[in-house]
Amino acid sequence: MKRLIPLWITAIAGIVLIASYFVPYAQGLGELTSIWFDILAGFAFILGGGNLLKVHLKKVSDKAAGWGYSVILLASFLITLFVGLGKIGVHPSPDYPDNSWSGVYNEVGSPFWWLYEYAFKPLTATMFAMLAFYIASASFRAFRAKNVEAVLLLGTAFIILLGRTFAGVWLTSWLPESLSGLKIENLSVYIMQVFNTAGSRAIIIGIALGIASTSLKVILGVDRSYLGSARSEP
Amino acid sequence: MKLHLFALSVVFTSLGDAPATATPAPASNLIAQDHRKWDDGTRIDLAWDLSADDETLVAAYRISKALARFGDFQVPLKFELVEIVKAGTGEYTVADLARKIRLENIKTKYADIVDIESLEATNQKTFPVAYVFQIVAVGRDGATSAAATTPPITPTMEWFDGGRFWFLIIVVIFCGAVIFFIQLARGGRPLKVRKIAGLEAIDEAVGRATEMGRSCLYIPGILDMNDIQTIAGINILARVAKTAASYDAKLEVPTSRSLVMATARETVQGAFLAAGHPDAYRKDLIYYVTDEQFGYVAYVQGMMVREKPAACFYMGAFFAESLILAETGNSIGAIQVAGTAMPAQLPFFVAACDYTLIGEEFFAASAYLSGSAEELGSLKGQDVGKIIVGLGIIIGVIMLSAASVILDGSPGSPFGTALLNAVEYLKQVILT
Amino acid sequence: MNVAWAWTILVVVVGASLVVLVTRREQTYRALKDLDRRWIFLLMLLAVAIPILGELTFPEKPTGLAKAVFDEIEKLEPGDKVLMAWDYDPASEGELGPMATAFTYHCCKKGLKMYYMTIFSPVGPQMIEDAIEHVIKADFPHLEYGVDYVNLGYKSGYEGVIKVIVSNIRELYTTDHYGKSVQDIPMMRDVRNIQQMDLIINVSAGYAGLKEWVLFAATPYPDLTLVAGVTGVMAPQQYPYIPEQLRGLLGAIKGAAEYEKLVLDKYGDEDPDPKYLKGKQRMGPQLIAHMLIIVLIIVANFVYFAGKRRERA
Amino acid sequence: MDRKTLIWTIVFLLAGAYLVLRSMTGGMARTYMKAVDFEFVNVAADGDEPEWIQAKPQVAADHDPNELANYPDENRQSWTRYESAPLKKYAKAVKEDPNQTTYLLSISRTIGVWLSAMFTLAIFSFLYKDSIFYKIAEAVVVGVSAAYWMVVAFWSTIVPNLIGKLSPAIVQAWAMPGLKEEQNLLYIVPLVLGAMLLWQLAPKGGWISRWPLAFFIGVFCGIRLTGYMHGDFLYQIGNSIIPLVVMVNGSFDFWGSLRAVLLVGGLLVCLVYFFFSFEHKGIVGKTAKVGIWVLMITFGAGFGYTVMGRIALLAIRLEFLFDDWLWLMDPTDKRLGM
Repeated sequence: MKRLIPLWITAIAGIVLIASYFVPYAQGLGELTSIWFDILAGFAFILGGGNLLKVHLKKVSDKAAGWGYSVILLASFLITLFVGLGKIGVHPSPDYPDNSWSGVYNEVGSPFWWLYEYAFKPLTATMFAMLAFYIASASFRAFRAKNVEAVLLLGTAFIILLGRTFAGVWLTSWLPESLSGLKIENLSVYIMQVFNTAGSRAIIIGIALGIASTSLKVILGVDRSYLGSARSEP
Repeated sequence: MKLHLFALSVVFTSLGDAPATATPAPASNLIAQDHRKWDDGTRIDLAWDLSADDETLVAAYRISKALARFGDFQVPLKFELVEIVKAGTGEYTVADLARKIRLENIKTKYADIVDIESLEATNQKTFPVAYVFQIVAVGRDGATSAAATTPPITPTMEWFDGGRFWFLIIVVIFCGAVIFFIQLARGGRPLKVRKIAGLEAIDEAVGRATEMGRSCLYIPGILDMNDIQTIAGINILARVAKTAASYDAKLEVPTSRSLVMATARETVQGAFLAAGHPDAYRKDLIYYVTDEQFGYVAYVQGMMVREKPAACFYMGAFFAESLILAETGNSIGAIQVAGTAMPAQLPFFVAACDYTLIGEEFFAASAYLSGSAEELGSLKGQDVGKIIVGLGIIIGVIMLSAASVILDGSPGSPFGTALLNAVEYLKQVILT
Repeated sequence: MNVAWAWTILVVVVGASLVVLVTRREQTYRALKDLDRRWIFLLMLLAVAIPILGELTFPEKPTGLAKAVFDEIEKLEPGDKVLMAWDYDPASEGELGPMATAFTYHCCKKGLKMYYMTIFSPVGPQMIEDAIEHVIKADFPHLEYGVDYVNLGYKSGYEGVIKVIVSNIRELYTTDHYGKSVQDIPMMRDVRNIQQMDLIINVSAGYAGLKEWVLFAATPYPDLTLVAGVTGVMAPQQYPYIPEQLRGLLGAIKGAAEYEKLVLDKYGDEDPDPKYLKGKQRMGPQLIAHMLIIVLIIVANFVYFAGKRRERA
Repeated sequence: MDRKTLIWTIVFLLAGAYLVLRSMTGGMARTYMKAVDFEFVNVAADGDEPEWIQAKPQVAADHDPNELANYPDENRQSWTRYESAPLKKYAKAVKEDPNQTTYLLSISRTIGVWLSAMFTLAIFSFLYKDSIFYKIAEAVVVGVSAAYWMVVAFWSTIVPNLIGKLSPAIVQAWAMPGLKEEQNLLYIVPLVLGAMLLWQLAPKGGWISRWPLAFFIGVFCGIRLTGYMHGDFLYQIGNSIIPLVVMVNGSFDFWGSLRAVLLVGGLLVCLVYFFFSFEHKGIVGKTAKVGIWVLMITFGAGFGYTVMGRIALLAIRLEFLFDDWLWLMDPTDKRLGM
């Protein structure tokens, strides 16, 4: 029973959505199902926060290694949550000046906005900026022209790297107009439009077929791995 | 078709300038009927006989629509422009119409033209909508003819969207193929799948790690169990674990999700059992690190530098961390085998690893190893999909190329035109 | 221009001498073979920092796809409706911010009605606010909220959101980002679904983003036109959709710089505000860093092959 | 103290002294804001529904400021909002009137700029070595982002789309007075499913959360099956049907034709590589080999574009450090030009 009902739910939800693609009468039903899905996706964010809270509270109470960082994490989590859900420091919307809850949660100048602007934004952006360094060291340590395939990869990468900056324009600016097709900036465009399009198209077709067949198996209840492994079932 | 600018400017100049000299004759026999093809009830087809002056005076036809009724309640007609079409055009499909309108929308938009109270009195929440359409011939100098108007009409919704008929057929063929092959495999018929070259590299890598007396590292991606790439990664883990068990090599699996850890433990334990070394299985080598992407990578990176595993396997869904992992692995001189269906990360694995399972190949490897009827069957079904693509492209391209050569040699050749029409049908009707 | 030449020569000379040294001198070979990667980090830092401080810039020559994006917007008439799907976050702002700014500027100049929304991340509304604050309110103060532009904010559900709004926007978007009922927003009154949009402009950093807009909006409703700006990581995978499902594409900061130039050439002032030149400005460090990467790969390969030769010998 | 530690200590001390000096002399990180006063007057008679008329910053159209000034204080609502303002405007305002109060130095935002600079450096410190600074920054970003997502999901989806549908009256009275929706009790379903999903946090009854998970996955699969088959499969066949013989104005276009042949041929050989029913031997093997080459070129292009993207991400962080924090680039704030 515990397994059967989820299988039916999956099957019905999937079939409704597929049907709504082909049958106009089912479109309204498809919309409603999708909206429920969107709301549930909102709950997933709450679940994510809850899980984080649970894991780190446990870490703190167990005094596990690095529990001090968990305290910092919990503090920043709870402060952000408090100022955000409480709309602390948010002024009313000009349309409803007597309702202090009517303002928007991320109003400029509010503590929630401040946390975004001066903590969230620099931290996430810098995390990703580190990739520029890693890509440099990867270039130095990992890209070896050991066979034909690697030579093709690196050669293409060079053309793109040069062709998508002004360096490419200089390097081949001496080529006459009749050979303009060989200018690096034009070569990079051809590579993108011909080889990259062909290769990417083959990859996305393959992945689309994989996704479609997996979806089909899930809807039909053939593939149940998302329900957890069979042995963990009580 | 979009002639807005041109035709509007014609209309506007006529308003400002001297009175028009020649008024074109109106279009006649304007007919409105529900869209010919099956649709979702948002289209009406219009057809009309061209104005008598179509070839001389008329520049364009202006098509307008107006609401005529909410249910049984008449509404004063207020026409709004739908489109302006070139002279010589005798039909048009008006799209994006409504069949019903909600009372509250009538209240906000049409309160000035209809008596809301009497609508409310019916206790209906929605009202069927009827439209009238009007067509006016616009002369070259801007003069407009008398209008031709249709009686009120409501679009109807069919039970099936005809525009997607061919798509449905292709979906059915593909899904049918997948189900067919799964049943075939379940019935015990062996399905042949080609050898996947990367799989030998796995055995080799484990073997070398054993020789060197160092460990193997296995990363099943950073997504949770609900991602098919993680599942494929776990299937391949089973094989790696089996090889490691038979060679008596140490296998370490740090994971980024607790659920993945639980599944990986079961899988590895099973593999050690199957290889006949259940006692060699060590639970604590398969552990959860953190969900946070960079935190996880930072940990794995540090661990790799300290322990220097001789073989690294990256099998699953990866994002920006792919290059950090591959680069670190390279710097410690490990043999690396990767597999992922993340197109953006493939370059890094391909360049830095000794062997990479690319995209679909990764799933194929997983199916090949798991040997399960479902996976092998769906792989075969996917091959059917690829045959459809290949045949479709080859036939279409040959026909189109032939048509363009024939029509270039002898313009208007009936065979060439027929070919061209066939390709157009293929592209515009079947493949959209 | 001369600065850039000097740079290129410097980088090439250093690279070439390293290559020579590697093959000739055992000591250099050893040093490079076991080079601490923090030295490479430092090189990267300098390659980006110095051009920024020196405000190094280069001329831009727009290519086909950027022109295609520009032309699609040019085709529209004042008052046409444009859906601005701002699917990015601060992490990708370095690449996509300049595009978003240029798109907004272009649409304001054209007098288009702008409908902002986001499905990528809960941080998306903040990106929309940036466009509104820094472009619309700063340079087009006559545009009125609710009449010329509206911020519909974020909805969770990824492609599930697109799936709903292609046929019915009202059921999901009951209010705008600020909690105002859409029924009270003049420009939302006639909008039943996004099929009524004359163009969709998507600025996308990943999932959910451009791929979802292509698959769930532009494909099932071929009348919808879609143009987009995406990060460098995503760009190559979007080419199969061009031009049928996707009319134009700006890839990475180069795409942004090209489009910026097209917009400024037609609509820019004599001395455009620096915020409209961010793409061009970031192409300076880009060039030097690309050269660095190329030199690193070449030097590393020489080290690798020198090592192989030594092994054999 | 060994030599390395000594060098680092000196570097840090020097950098610190430099920063202190620069910030004391007013040369960096300062952030300004503009005060905007809001005032609303209730012009309705006592006991009637309140009718609020804006008095500040602008008086609402068809209202006389003098008339509004007559109302007593209890009929008023007023507050001040602080908008971001560039240094340029502040400098101009101070020059015109040294006693002005519209443009102000924002202490909290200046501290914010310092804090973001510290966070930026803390993350970058990881490039040198994992350290306590990086770990703290990491803890903060995980905590803040998880809470941020929760808050946005709550205010943008749960309140208007769920509570607003189940009980519009509550939402109107509370956070969204402008909401105009009718009650729809069908939305109990997502409420129940949502509650079941949150059950995962409970120690027992893990099976309960499988129902919403099953719904979630079913919808995903339903949407994706048709979506991917249509856009990434069917359309890609149509997109690939192009003439191999390209004629331009009646003459044969060699380069155009070559491009078409390479595009279609490249796609077909890649598909052969991804075909699993045949062994890669003989002609199939050779074709698959060419397929790999095409894929390698694709990956090379992907690598080039990825490099390009990552560098821009670094550029914006350095711009922040040099410009917003250190004011090394143009202290007149021309660059930001907001």
